[in-house]
Amino acid sequence: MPVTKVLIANRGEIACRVIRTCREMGIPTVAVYSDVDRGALHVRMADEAYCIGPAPARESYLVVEKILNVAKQSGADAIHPGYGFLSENAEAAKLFEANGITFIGPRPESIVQMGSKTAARVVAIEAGCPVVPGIQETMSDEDLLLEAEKMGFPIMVKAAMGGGGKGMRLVKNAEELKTGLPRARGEALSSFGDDSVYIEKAIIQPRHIEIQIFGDQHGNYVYLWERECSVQRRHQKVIEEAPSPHVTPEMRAAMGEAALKVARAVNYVGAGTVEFLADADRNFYFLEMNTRLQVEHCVTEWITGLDLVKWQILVARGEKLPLTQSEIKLNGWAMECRIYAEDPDKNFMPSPGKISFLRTPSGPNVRDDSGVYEGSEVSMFYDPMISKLSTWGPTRLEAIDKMRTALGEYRIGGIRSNVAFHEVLMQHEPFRSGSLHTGMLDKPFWKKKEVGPNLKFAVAAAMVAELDDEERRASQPVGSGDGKPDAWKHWGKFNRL
Amino acid sequence: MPVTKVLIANRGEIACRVIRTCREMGIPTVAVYSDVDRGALHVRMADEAYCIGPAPARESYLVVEKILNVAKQSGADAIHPGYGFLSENAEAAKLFEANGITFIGPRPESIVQMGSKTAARVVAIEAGCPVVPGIQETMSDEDLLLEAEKMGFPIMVKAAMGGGGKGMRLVKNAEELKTGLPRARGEALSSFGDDSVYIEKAIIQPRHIEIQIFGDQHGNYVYLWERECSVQRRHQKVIEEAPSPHVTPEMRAAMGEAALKVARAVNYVGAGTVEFLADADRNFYFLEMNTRLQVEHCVTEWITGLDLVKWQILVARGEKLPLTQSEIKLNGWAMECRIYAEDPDKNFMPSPGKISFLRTPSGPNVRDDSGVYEGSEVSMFYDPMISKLSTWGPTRLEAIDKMRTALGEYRIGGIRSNVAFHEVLMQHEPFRSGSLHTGMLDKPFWKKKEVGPNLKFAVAAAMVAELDDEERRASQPVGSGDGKPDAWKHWGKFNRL
Amino acid sequence: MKRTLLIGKETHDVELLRQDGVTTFLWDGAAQAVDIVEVEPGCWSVILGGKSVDVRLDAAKNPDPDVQGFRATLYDEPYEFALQDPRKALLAAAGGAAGSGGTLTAPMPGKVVKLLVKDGDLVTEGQPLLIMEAMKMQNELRASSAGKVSKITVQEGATVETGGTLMILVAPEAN
Amino acid sequence: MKRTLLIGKETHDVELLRQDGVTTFLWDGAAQAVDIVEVEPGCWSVILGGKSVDVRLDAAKNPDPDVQGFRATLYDEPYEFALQDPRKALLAAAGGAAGSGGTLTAPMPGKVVKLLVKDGDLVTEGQPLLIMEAMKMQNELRASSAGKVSKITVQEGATVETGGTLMILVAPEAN
Repeated sequence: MPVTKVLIANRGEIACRVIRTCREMGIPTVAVYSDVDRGALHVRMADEAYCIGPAPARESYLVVEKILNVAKQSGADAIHPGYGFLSENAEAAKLFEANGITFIGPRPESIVQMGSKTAARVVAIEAGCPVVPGIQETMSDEDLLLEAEKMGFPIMVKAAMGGGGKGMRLVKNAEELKTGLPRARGEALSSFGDDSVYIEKAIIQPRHIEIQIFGDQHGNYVYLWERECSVQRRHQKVIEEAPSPHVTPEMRAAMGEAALKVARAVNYVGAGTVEFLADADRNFYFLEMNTRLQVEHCVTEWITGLDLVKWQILVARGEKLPLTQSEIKLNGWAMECRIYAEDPDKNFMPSPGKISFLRTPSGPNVRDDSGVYEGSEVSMFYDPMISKLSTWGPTRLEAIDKMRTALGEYRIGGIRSNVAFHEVLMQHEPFRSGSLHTGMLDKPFWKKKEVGPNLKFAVAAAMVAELDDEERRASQPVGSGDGKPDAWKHWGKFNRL
Repeated sequence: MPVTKVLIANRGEIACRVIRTCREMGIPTVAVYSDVDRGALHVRMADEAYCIGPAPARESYLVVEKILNVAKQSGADAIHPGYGFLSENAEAAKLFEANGITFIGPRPESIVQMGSKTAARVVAIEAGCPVVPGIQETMSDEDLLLEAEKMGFPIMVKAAMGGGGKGMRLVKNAEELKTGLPRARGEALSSFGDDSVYIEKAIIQPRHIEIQIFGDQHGNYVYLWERECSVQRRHQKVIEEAPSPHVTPEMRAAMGEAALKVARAVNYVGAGTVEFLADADRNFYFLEMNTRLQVEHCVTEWITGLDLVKWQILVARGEKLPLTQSEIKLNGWAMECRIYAEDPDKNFMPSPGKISFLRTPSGPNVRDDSGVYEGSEVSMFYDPMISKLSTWGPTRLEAIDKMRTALGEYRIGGIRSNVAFHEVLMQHEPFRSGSLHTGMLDKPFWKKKEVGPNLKFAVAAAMVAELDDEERRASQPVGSGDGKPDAWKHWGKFNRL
Repeated sequence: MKRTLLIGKETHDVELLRQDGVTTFLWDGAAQAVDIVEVEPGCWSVILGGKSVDVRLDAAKNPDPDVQGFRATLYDEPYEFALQDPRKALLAAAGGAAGSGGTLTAPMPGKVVKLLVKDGDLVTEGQPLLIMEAMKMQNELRASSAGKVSKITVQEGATVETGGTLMILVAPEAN
Repeated sequence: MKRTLLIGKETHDVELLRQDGVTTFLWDGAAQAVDIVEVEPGCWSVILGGKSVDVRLDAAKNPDPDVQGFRATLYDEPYEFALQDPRKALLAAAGGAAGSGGTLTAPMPGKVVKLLVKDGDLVTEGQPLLIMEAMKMQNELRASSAGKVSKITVQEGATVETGGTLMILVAPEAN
C-alpha cells in the first residue's frame, strides 16, 4: 500500500516525532488540530494543517469522521495515529482502510484481540505465555468483590479497555475496593469511553518490563529487546530505560520469545509492545499488549540505532522487516525522563499554562522530543507531558549521569515541571543501583534543594538589580530612552512608583 | 595526576562541550573570559568564571600567565585547552606542568615535534609514513619561488605553525605565488604569531581524510577510525563525516597503522589527529598531525559511542586507555555541519551581531554543540563558528537526510548563517554520491531557493498583519491597553504614524 | 536604595551600590563585590567570588501589595524571595494582620467532577471534599483541618481556574 | 488598509480584511481565506488552503523612508519584502530619484588592514582597493566598476562597522 502523504491523527511530541521521520523520508505531512492547538508546534511543523473542532478530544482528536474527512480533503493516503487517541481504535482503523487509506498500525482484528485486557489474557494463556493470576472477564461491582475475596488482597483494579495507567489502582482490602471501584469506572469511562474494569492478583514490588516487537505483512517477526518502566507514579511511567538492569541474556531471550508467541497468535503487523510484570526471582507474567508505538520507544531506538517510526512506515507499505533477529544490535544503555507540566511541590498536580521561557539541553548523546516551544500553551485539556528527554551511554551509570547533566541544562519558565524532581531521582541510590519496582515512588523522597548562602546572595543581588533598573526606568520621562526599547523588559508591568 | 577541578582555557562551543563532560564526571569547571565574553554561554555554564582581559585573544585567551593565575586562584589542578588558542602551545603546556597543573593534552615535546609542519614531515618520513612531495623547511620568498619552479605548479602555500586552513592557499603559477606570499605570511603572523610558510606539491582533487588516534601514558595506542573533511571553503572545513565513503576496510587499517607510526614516533599521549590527503587511487599522504581535540571529534563519537573528552581526562589522570583496538566499534555513519555566522548571499562574509532568535533542532540522532543562546553576541573578535550540528544514521544517506531535516528546523535570527547553504548541500548530487574533493565548493553552486506564489502570499499576509497590528496599537491612547503588555512587541520601534 | 529581603522567615537588609563600574552588594552591612549582568530578559548572570550563578526571575504575587515578590529559578527549581521597602515595612507593622480563613481553592484549572460534602457538613481533617479532573486525572481535594462547610461556591461540572474559591470552611468552634 | 507590496521588481496590491472571525487576504483583487496567528514575537503561523507556513519577520532598513521593509525568514533563508502606502507611492513617483554614487562601504564590521590605493588613483573594475580583516580572515574589497578614487575616509588600522563608508569613487567621466 502506498504511503506518499501522511496524516498524523495526534498532537504534541508524538506528532512532531512522526513529522521528523516523514520529512527525513521525503513524505509530506498533514497535521490536525483542535481550536486550542492552533499555535501548537505540530501545526507549525507539518506541511499542511486542518482544524478539527473544539478543545475536548472527544469533539476533535477522537472524532474518526473528522480525521477521515481531512485525509480525503488533503489527499493523505496514510494515517499515523501516534499513541493514545485513535491508536487502538479498531473501528477507526477499519473505516480508514475501507476508504483506501493506510492505517499505520496493526490490522483491526489484532487491535480487537488485544484491546480488551481480559480477552488478551486468554490469547496469551492459549499462546503459552505466562500471565498474572486474575479474572478473565469484566463483571459487576458485587461479583468483583466476591472474586477479590477469593483471590486474596492486595489486588489490582484495571480498566478493561485502558492503558497508560489510567483507571488503574492498587487495592489492599474490601473497603478500598468498594470506594475505589466507582472512581476507577469513572476514569475508565472518561478516558476510554467504556467503564468495564477487571481485577488481578497484585505482585509484590513488581518490575514492569516490556518487549518491543515488530511484525511485517509477510509473517516475519523480531523483538527489539526490552525496556524497563518500573519507575512510576500513580501507575504512570515516569522513567524508562533499555535494556533492563534486571534482565539477564537468558531472561531476555525467554521474554522475547514469549512476546513473539503472543504477536504470532494475533498475526500482528507493525510495532507493538508486550508488557510483563517481573518479580525478584525473574519470573515474568504477561500483563497486556499495546498495539501501537509506545511513548518510550526512544530508548529502544537509542540501543538498536533503528528508527521505529520509519519501520512502521516501511511495514505499512508492505515491505519486509529490514533486519532479522540476529542482525539487531544491543548497544549501550538509554534512559528516558518524561518531562511533565506538573508541580513537585504540590503533589505533582498538573501545571498548565504558557511556557514563558524554554531552553532545552543538547550535546553528546542527548535527545529531546518536545511538543512545545517558548511561548506555547500547555493546555489543561490534554496530557501534561511536554517532552521526553532521553540520553545514552556505554553503561547504565553513564547514561544516568548524562541524564543528570542534561536535566541540569533544562529550563522551563511560566509553568512548573518535574525537571528538578528527575534530577533528584538521578542521584537516588536505589535508582542508581537498579533496584527498581513499580512502587518505589510511593514513599515521597522528593525534597527541594536547600539554597546555600552564596546562592541566596546571588538571587538577592539579581532581584535588587532588577528592581533598581525598573525604578530607574520608571523615573525617566517616557521617550527619553537610550534608544534601547523597553519592549523586552517584561517586568514593566510590575512597576510601582 | 589528579584532575579534580578543570579550567577550560577556551570559549564558545568547545568550552561548553568540555563543561558537559566534566559535569557528567562530577568535576567542577572554571571558565575564563575576555571582556566581550562576559555574557557568553560558557561563562554561564561553568561553576566558576574569571575575567582575563580585553577582547583581542592575544590580550586574553592567549596570555599564558593570566590563565595560570586563574588556575592558581581557583584551585584548578588541570587545564583543558580545547582547540585553537593555547592547545598547541608547548611553552604553555610546560609552564602549567611546572606549576603542578595537569595539561589535558600531549607532552610538550610531542607538540613541538608536530608543531612545525616541516619538522613533522621529517618525523613522518622517518617513521615510514607516506608524505606529499614538498620542501622540508621554511625559506625566504625568493627561495620559495625557486623551489616552486623546480617542483612544478600547482603548489600549496601553508603556514609552518598553522592549522585550520588559515594562511593556506593554492597557487597556480609564479605570479600568483608572488602576490600571495605576503598575504599568506600576514595571515600566518596574525593567527599564529609566526610568519613562516612552506610549499608542497598540490594533489589534484584531493580528499582530506584524517585518523583519530589516542595514546596513554603506558605506551598503549588505538585509532578510532577515520573522518573525511573534504568539503571545505577557503581551506576551512565545512562538513565532516565518519567514516569516509572513499575508505575501504583495507585502506582504513593501512591509514590507522600509518597514523600510529607517527604517534609512536613522538610518544604521543592523549587525543590526536593525523591528517592525510588521499587521491582517487586511494594513495594517501601524511599532511600534518593536530596535537589536540579536533572541532570534528563529534562524528567519531557518534560512530564509536565514545566520549573523547572523557578519554582525554582519563588519560591525563594516568589511567590506561579504556579499550583495545579490537574492542572499538564502528557503528553507522555520522555527519557534521559547521554552523557559521556568515552570509551566503555575500560570498560567506562573516556576519557578527546579536542572535535575536534561536531555535535549535533536536529529536532522534541529532546533536547540536552550540556556544551561543538567544540574546548572545557573536563577536567579530573570534571565529564565526557558533555551533556544530551533527547527525547519525545507520547508513550515509540516512545520516544526510537526517541532517537535511535537522537543518530545516534550525532558526537563527539577527545574524546571517550558513544553515540554508548546508541544506542545499545535503541535496547536492556529488555530495550525496560521496564524490568529494577539497575543491568541490570552489565553483559556487549556492543559490537561494525561489519563493513560490504560496509562500509569497503567506509572507505578504504576515507582513500586512504585523503592520495592521502596529498601526492599530499606535492609534490607541497610551495606557488604554487590553492588559496585554506591548512589551514583547519588539516591532514597536518601527512604528511610523 | 536599601531594601528588606524576605526568604521564608529570614529577613536581611540588602542594597546594591554601583560606582565607577564596580558593583558592591551589601548584605546586613557586609559588603561583597558582585559582577551582575542581565544576559536574557529576566535572566541574570551573577559572578561572586569567582562562582558563576545563573538566576531567572519571575514576578510572584505576594499577598502584601507593599512587598515585591519574585520567584527565582535556580537550575529549574523555583524559590520565593521577596523584597520590601523598609519604610513601608514600618508602616505595615503598625497595622493588624487579617486572619486567613479556611477557604478551599482550586490548585489547578480543571473541572469539578463531584462534590463529596454539602453546606453545613462537619468534616474531619483529611476528609475528601470534592473531586476535580484536569488532564484526564481525577484528584481528590481534602480538608486541611477539621471544620464545618459554611458555603460551597461551585457546582458539579463547573470549570475553575487556579486559585478559584471552591468552598469555605469555618472552624467548628465558630459554629 | 490597502498597501503596495514590493518583492524585487514585482509589485502587488494587498490588503487584509478581518471580519466576523474570518480573515481574507486580497492579492491584486483576488480574495483568499487565510488563518494567521502570531505564535511568537515576530513569528507568524499562516495557514492558507491547508498549507502551513511559518514566517519570521525582521524589520529591514529600506533606503526609502516611506517604504516599510521587512526581511522575512522562511526556513532560515531571508527574503526582502517591502510594503508601501499607495498614497505615498504616488507622491514619491512625482519626485526625482537621487543617483547613487560609487561609495565603497564595509560589508561587515572589522579592521582596515591595508589601503591598496590612494586619493586620486584611477582604478579598473575588479581592482583590489583595500584589505579588511574580520574574524581572523583577510578579505580584499574590489572596485565594482572603473573610476577614480575621490576620497578615502578611513585609515589603516581603523575599525569600521557594517555599512561604514570606506572610500568614494567617481566615474572617470566626472573627472
